[in-house]
Amino acid sequence: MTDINPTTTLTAKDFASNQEPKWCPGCGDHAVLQQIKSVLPELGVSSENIAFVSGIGCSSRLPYYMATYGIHGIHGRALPMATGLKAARPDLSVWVATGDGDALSIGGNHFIHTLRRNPDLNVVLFNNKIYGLTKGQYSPTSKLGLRTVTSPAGVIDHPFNPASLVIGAGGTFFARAFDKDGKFLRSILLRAAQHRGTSLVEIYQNCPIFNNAAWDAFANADIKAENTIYLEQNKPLLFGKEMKKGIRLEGFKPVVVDLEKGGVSTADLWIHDETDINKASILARFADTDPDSEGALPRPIGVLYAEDRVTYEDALTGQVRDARKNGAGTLAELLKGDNSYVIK
Amino acid sequence: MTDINPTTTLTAKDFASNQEPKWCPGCGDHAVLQQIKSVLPELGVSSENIAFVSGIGCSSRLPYYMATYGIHGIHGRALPMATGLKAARPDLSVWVATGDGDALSIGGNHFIHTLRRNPDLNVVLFNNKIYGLTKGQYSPTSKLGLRTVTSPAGVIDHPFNPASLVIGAGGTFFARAFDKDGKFLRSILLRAAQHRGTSLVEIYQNCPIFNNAAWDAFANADIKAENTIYLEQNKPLLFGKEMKKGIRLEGFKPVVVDLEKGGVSTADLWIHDETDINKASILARFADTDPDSEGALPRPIGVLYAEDRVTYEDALTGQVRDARKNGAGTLAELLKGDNSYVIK
Amino acid sequence: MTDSKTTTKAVNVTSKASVSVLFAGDSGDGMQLTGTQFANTVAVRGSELNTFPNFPSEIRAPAGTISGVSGFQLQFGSKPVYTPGALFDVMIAMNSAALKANLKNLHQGGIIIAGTDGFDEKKLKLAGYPAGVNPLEDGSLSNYTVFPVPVQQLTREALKDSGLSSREVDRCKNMFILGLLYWLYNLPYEGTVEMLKSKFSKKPLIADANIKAVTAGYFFGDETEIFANIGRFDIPPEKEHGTYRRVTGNEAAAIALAAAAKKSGLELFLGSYPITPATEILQNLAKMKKWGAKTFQAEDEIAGICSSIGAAFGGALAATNTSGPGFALKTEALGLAVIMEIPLVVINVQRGGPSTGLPTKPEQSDLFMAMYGRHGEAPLPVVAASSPVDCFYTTYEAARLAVEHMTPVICLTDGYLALSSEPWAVESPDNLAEIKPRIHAPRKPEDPPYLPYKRDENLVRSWAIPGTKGLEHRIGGLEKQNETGNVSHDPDNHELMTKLRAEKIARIADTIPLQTLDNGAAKADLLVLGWGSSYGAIKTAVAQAIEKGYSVAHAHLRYINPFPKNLREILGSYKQVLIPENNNGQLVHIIRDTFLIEPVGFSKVKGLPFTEMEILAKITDLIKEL
Amino acid sequence: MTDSKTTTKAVNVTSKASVSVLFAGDSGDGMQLTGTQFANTVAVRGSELNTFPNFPSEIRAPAGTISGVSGFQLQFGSKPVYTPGALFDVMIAMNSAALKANLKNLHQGGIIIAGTDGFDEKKLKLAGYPAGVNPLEDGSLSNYTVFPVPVQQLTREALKDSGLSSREVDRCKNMFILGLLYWLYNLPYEGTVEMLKSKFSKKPLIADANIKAVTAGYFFGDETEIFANIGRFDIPPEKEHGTYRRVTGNEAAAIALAAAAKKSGLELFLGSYPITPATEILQNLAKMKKWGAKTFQAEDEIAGICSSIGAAFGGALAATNTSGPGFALKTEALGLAVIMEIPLVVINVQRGGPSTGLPTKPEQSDLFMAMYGRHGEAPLPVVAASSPVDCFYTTYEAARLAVEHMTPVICLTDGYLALSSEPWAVESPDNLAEIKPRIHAPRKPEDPPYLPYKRDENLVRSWAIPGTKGLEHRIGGLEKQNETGNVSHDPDNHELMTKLRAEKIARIADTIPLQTLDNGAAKADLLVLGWGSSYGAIKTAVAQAIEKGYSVAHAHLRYINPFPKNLREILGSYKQVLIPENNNGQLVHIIRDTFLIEPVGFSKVKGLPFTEMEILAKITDLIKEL
Ligand SMILES: Cc1ncc(C[n+]2csc(CCOP(=O)(O)OP(=O)(O)O)c2C)c(N)n1
Ligand SMILES: Cc1ncc(C[n+]2csc(CCOP(=O)(O)OP(=O)(O)O)c2C)c(N)n1
Ligand code: SF4
Ligand code: SF4
Ligand SMILES: [Mg+2]
Ligand SMILES: [Mg+2]
Repeated sequence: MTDINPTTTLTAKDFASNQEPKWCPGCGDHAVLQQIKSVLPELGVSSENIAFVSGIGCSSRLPYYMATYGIHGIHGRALPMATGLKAARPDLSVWVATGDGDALSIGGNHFIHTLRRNPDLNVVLFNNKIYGLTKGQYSPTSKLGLRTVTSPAGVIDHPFNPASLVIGAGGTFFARAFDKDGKFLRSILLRAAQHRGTSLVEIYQNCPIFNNAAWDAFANADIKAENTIYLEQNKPLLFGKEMKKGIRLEGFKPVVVDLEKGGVSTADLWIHDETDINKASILARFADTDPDSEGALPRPIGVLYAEDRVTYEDALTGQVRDARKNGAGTLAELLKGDNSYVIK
Repeated sequence: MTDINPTTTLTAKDFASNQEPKWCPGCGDHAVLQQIKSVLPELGVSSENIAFVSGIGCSSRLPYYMATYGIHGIHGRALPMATGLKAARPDLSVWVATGDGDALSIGGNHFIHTLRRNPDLNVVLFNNKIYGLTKGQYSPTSKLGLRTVTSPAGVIDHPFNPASLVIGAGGTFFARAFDKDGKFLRSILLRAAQHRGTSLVEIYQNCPIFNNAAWDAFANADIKAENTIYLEQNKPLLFGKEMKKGIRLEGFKPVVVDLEKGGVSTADLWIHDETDINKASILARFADTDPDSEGALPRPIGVLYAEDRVTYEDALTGQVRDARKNGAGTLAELLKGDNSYVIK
Repeated sequence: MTDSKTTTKAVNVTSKASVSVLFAGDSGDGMQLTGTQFANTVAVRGSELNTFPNFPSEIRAPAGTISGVSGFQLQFGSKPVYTPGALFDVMIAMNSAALKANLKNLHQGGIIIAGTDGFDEKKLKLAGYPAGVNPLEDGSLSNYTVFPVPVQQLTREALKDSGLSSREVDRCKNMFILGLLYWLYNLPYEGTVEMLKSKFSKKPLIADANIKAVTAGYFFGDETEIFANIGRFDIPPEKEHGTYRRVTGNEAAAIALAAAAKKSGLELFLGSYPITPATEILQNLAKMKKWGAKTFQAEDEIAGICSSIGAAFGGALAATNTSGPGFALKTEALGLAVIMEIPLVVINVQRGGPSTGLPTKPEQSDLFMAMYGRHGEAPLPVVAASSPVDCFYTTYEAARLAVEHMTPVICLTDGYLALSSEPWAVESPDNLAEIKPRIHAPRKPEDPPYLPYKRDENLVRSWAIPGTKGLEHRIGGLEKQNETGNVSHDPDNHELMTKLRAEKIARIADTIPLQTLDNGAAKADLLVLGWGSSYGAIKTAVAQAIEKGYSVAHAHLRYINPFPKNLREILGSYKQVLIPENNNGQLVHIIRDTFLIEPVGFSKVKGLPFTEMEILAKITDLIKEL
Repeated sequence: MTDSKTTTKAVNVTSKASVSVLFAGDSGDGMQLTGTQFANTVAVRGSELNTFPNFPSEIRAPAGTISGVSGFQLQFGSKPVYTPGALFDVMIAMNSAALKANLKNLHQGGIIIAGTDGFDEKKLKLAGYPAGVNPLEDGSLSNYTVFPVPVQQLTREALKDSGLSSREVDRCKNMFILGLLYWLYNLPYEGTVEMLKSKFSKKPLIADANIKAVTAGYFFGDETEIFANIGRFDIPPEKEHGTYRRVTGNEAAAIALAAAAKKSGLELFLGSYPITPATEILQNLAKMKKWGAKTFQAEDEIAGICSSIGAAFGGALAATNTSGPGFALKTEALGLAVIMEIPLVVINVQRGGPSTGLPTKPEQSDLFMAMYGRHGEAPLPVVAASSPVDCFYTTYEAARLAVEHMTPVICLTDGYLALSSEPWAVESPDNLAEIKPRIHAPRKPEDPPYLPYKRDENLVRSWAIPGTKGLEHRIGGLEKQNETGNVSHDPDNHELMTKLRAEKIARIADTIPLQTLDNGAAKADLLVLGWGSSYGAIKTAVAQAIEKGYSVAHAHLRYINPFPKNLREILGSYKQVLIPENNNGQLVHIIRDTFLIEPVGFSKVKGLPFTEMEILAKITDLIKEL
């Protein structure tokens, strides 16, 4: 994140471009855009020092709606573009908007490599489990069996678990939120912006047109409390409408326990520690279970993992600085080289 | 794996092509090739029903040395070629030879997608932590700080942990062995061949020319016992020359314990269970520690993870079968379609 | 219920040879369904037909605005029609944005049927009319025949007892209009009634309401006086008897691949990644599992083509389909297919470029890339389809060339062909060309070693399919020794192989048909040489020009690489050659290079196909200059 | 220690204008080091020079075999030399495979210095000689002057007290030969002694042994009688005084990028992925951090170019380098750079294709791909370097064009230029052309809105660099509205933008230098038109042809797109145009298309550069036919 400049007092409006968002009515992207615009003023970075980079997809249209610098790139390539931009210009605050197709299908290689290199990017992954822009083909996060225009007999490709993939690839930050999470989403975006390194925020985004209600099992008001768990650092894993359910580890296996049934207390519960990669790995796997399946685990929302590690651009700039510790090279030196010789 | 045909009695020689391997003397690839040729007869599949597919790299030359069908493809693309081949021809035994650059750098996207889709491929990943064929540039598994021709001031890219990546991507089989592990390597290759699904075998392979001794901390006879742990299903994690050291989990943290010091017994130790993804996730992370670092963990060798899951080609063939349950479509039906009309 | 024959009033019915109609409205107005129904009705009745849907480019453009207008164009007639009609005879404008966006393409004097509720103050403003301006009222449409119809009000009246919500009722507006059009063109509405019954079989109220709306529209035509002046029209169907189906270009291409697999005895494998406007080929084949088609939605276009290369090595008829950006990504692997000399069909459904460009608009600007877009010397056959139905024949031919000549083949179509439709006389399996794979027989131990790069008289190597005893071989992207296929760095061998690969493609000219003339005399003043989707516009324009007495002919290329052997001779038989292209003149460059002649290029790079008028005007200009 | 001037015997020293030498041996024989040392010595002495290493293509080909032969070619002379010498005057053959592999390129009567220990029975067999055949003994070399030297034995003798293992001793053989060559060409060995001292400063025993071997070789020349007949040679150095460095093409290209960044005041960013033979550009720039160069070894070529696009958007001088297969992968992103109109230098170091092809061998077969290998209408400038030193000037020019014309530029070199070296008179910073980025000044709130696609008289848009107040803008791959850069699907706008992009590139012809003749008269019988690395061979051949009295001229293209404005006129001034290319005639096609003329193509597709003899022979043939 770029250093905060506390003198500016900007509002969400200052970050809105003059282009009208062209997403469908009811699309989750609208709400996310709103939160992004609303969190930027808090960073104290003025619009000319911010860049939004994206690939192709409905979600990748986001840069057009920001009054910042921006690249609406090509499909899957937002991350290398953002990495190049950040490496060349570490002073900028660089954000990436991408979709489950853009980031995880065609862009999967850049995704894992960016995560391990850890440039300071804020990556907002709009996961609607579908290809929206191309009208409804399944994506690498679509659930098994989903019937779409390209899977008329049902999806047979085992989907990615984005959290596991991020942690497996060596990422330093993974958080999850819903498109409609409002202030909570905003707080997660702020955490992501503050994290130095590649922050990956997976947003459960609804596409009412091609994959409506894909997240309803978690997002619907009546069941949300039972099927999600909002993580808080150093707090036990508690959830449920009454916050009377918790997660305990039995051996290596996390299980749901009922605090109202005797024999278990909060003290037995898993304490969330976002810095513990082993915990995070198991937490990530919660998403492998479906809400209504046997042994279902609630979906963790919030920051699953955060690790402090040098950013790519800091390491790179450091090497340049070291090379110049006795002064930068001049053009004349460059042209002359180390092995010149004189003919008299 | 293709069904075993017990009547053939082949030997390693039957699988050797007439091309002389052109790897450098002392290259670990020679030993791996030997074990591959030696394990094939055990499968009872004759050479015309086997295909080796590879990308580009020293290691990717392997298909030329096999008397089977083979594709020496393009850089990074062995896995999609193998997937297409297996999808079209589920009856073949399909193997992939690939390097850390081929599979994890340019081929990274195909790597993670193949793993989640789980076609029945046997993937041998030659990890020498360097680009051999192009003469010594660092790879995505090169260690931080390594000085190579493209990293004269040291590598700044945090390396991949291939085991974590495989598990994070949804792979169903991960095993590790050394190039010089001889019979043990052979047994691992056999396990991989028997696993139905994408079997990923990471081989710690020495490149004496461009990254010599990269694995010596684990491979050298005198320290190997202290720095590696050979996994056995349902057995405690024991290692060391005298097998007197073990791994115990403290909270979520694996630590080395000395069985000779009081207070710990084998019963306290982590019992290896290759079917437990949470255990496997933590086990995979052992490779994040260096042998001589604080809290170093021994490097797990053997099968870290194995999961039973339907293969891609079985699911695909199943859908075709279902579609044909009332008979296959004829060409005439195809040409006529569902919406034809008659003009009289 | 009364049927559509029982009209009561005696209205004048004028016979016409062909009519072009545009259904235009907001994205939500159901124009695609309406147009499709109308098309089905005229098709089944035996008319000739050509349709084209015109979607908004934006994901979801704001309702009521120009960019939100969705259209469905069609032309139908007694005699063959080759385009969906460049200028419309009739335009249905469900709202003011639809009118504004399309008025320029209405014939002078053409008919406008305007849904008046789409012209209220709010909608006029969304469409960008200045405050107070209503084109239906200000006389600005005096050159047209305007019929304002309060569609919404009439639909609501007709459905007042339907028991549906007012939103549901309003969604039936399109059926009212459809009914009215049936009346106007003297067409039966029964087919649509049947469709509605089956489509809404689980929602009988909705079915009923829609059916009521259709009939209400129909009988409104009967009862209203507003059409009294023009009366009704009839376009007598003259199609030969037979069985037909209506196909889009993308449907036809998918069927062709499956058919080629059947005919050749191979299994079909398609490795693909979704991209507009090519995705429907994948979607259609995904539904053809009954015919054994295996489709693989890959992680990207590279995996798409590479999986197909793997499948082709395994003995499948392998294909991949894409559009510009994806085609670019496939170029490296295409080079591998070239040097491996394996069969592979690559369908590029071209769209507006460069880069993401105009993703929903057609263009012909990937010809250069198809011809030259590989590193190294990597020639391959390029064919191009000229109509929706021709997407079948050209794709089928691409598959034949691929399999019989052991080479990747690029088949060019575009976003216009992809979505256009026309009737297709159902083919008999026997009429399809044979496809004979060069599969090598098993080898016995005592036989001489298998030589994967030994060639036949057409320089084609054999196909050794895994599983075949004794043919085990390893091939890849490195240069190969002649015949053995072993890796070779020998300088002379490389030159030999480079020439052999080129000559193999060149010799395909010996086996493909000679170029024919589509129209006109074998010697004349002007030849219009076309390729791809401009076929319909050129064909129509040249026919008109000949009618006017101009000395013009038309040849349309299916084979671009290699060219038919007689093309030089044909080109030499005209004083001038005109090449219309939806690009900056790519075929022009290839023709100049190949034949050292100076054809006249005619470029249109607007994301829109040529119209027959544009071509005719250009022909007229040129003829005058000659 | 005696120095190389104190030779004792009075041997005849013949003066020669130039000599070409091949050092050839097994991969393990240290021929690259030997050749490089020899080259340094002659260069520093003031000779003209051209070198080329000839590595085995295989990773590690088996020792002693033909495919394991490693060579280092060089030509040096008093007057400029433009090639490493097509036929050698002298060949050092450390073993029989080296002899067998290279004999065809030795001048009739040329000198062979053969290390006899490389000709024992085992080595002869590995080299593929029939049992019992030894070319040194069977008279088959009677057309050459053969000097069998027991190098191993002599080295062992010289080093018997060195204290080294016999393996270590044998590894000094190459220094013995080097010393002998110094003697033969009357060259000082002191430079090599210095180099050995510093190279082995931590291994004094090794240093000593190598130094002893050099001097032993030198004095062996003095003492042996075998050279009595031919004596020694001297190639008097005549280079103008000044400061020089020796550079390969890849070094020169890397320096050019860093220099262009310095000169333009921009920061250099290179996004790259290793690939033979382009990797050294990345490697060299990775060492230039002192000059602020940032290099990024990406996960693949796509990430390489995309990171550069990001950096260019951020205001860096951004570049990417690659070879064929990687170039193919970059095509989609190149289209994005075209439509974004941002500066980007793409260096393609061409190698043998198609596909993986002949990865270590040069070829010129990516010209088509550079010109036409993008989907959609996506023209961009293409320049090509003609010599190792010209890799500096052409790459620098590519950077200038990119920055000043806001466009990606493709700079073509090849594997031959990449690894060849020649002396380069160290440039003064002031001599380099100015590079003026079109950076837009900050905008005040009251200023009119920033228009990213507003163009200057050359149709170049401005560069708005993030961090600049008031210029925030978003651009990408979709078609843009003229001037504003907002997304636009308007048909006319698309045509306008397509034409503007094309015209912008075409207008570069107004600002680049006119084509000049390299040699020959402005009107003559034959023009040899070249591009790329054939420069040296053509230059040499044309000079020879002119000397023979042929009416020939030579023009060499740096600018292939757009062509210099006077090219048509030049081409028209000759009866015939000959275009030699290491491909199947790609420039020939472009020239035919552009100028409608029929040049004679001369193809060589062997993974080897042209020789001057080949060109001369072709010229001679053509001249005779005229
Ligand atoms: C190279 C390339 N391949 C394919 C496409 C077509 N395409 C555009 S967006 C997209 C998928 C978008 O899915 P996602 O990233 O999930 O975004 P969403 O629309 O769902 O927000 C595809 C396949 C393209 N534009 N470029
Ligand atoms: C598209 C493409 N990019 C780059 C290369 C150059 N290249 C060939 S092999 C290789 C890396 C090989 O590394 P690895 O896979 O680890 O194999 P190893 O040689 O170490 O066994 C590279 C970069 C290529 N052949 N093709
Ligand atoms: S298609 Fe789906 S993801 Fe795209 S804008 Fe519409 S609702 Fe949103
Ligand atoms: S370079 Fe390294 S990896 Fe390649 S063959 Fe030689 S030793 Fe093996
Ligand atoms: Mg999506
Ligand atoms: Mg490697």
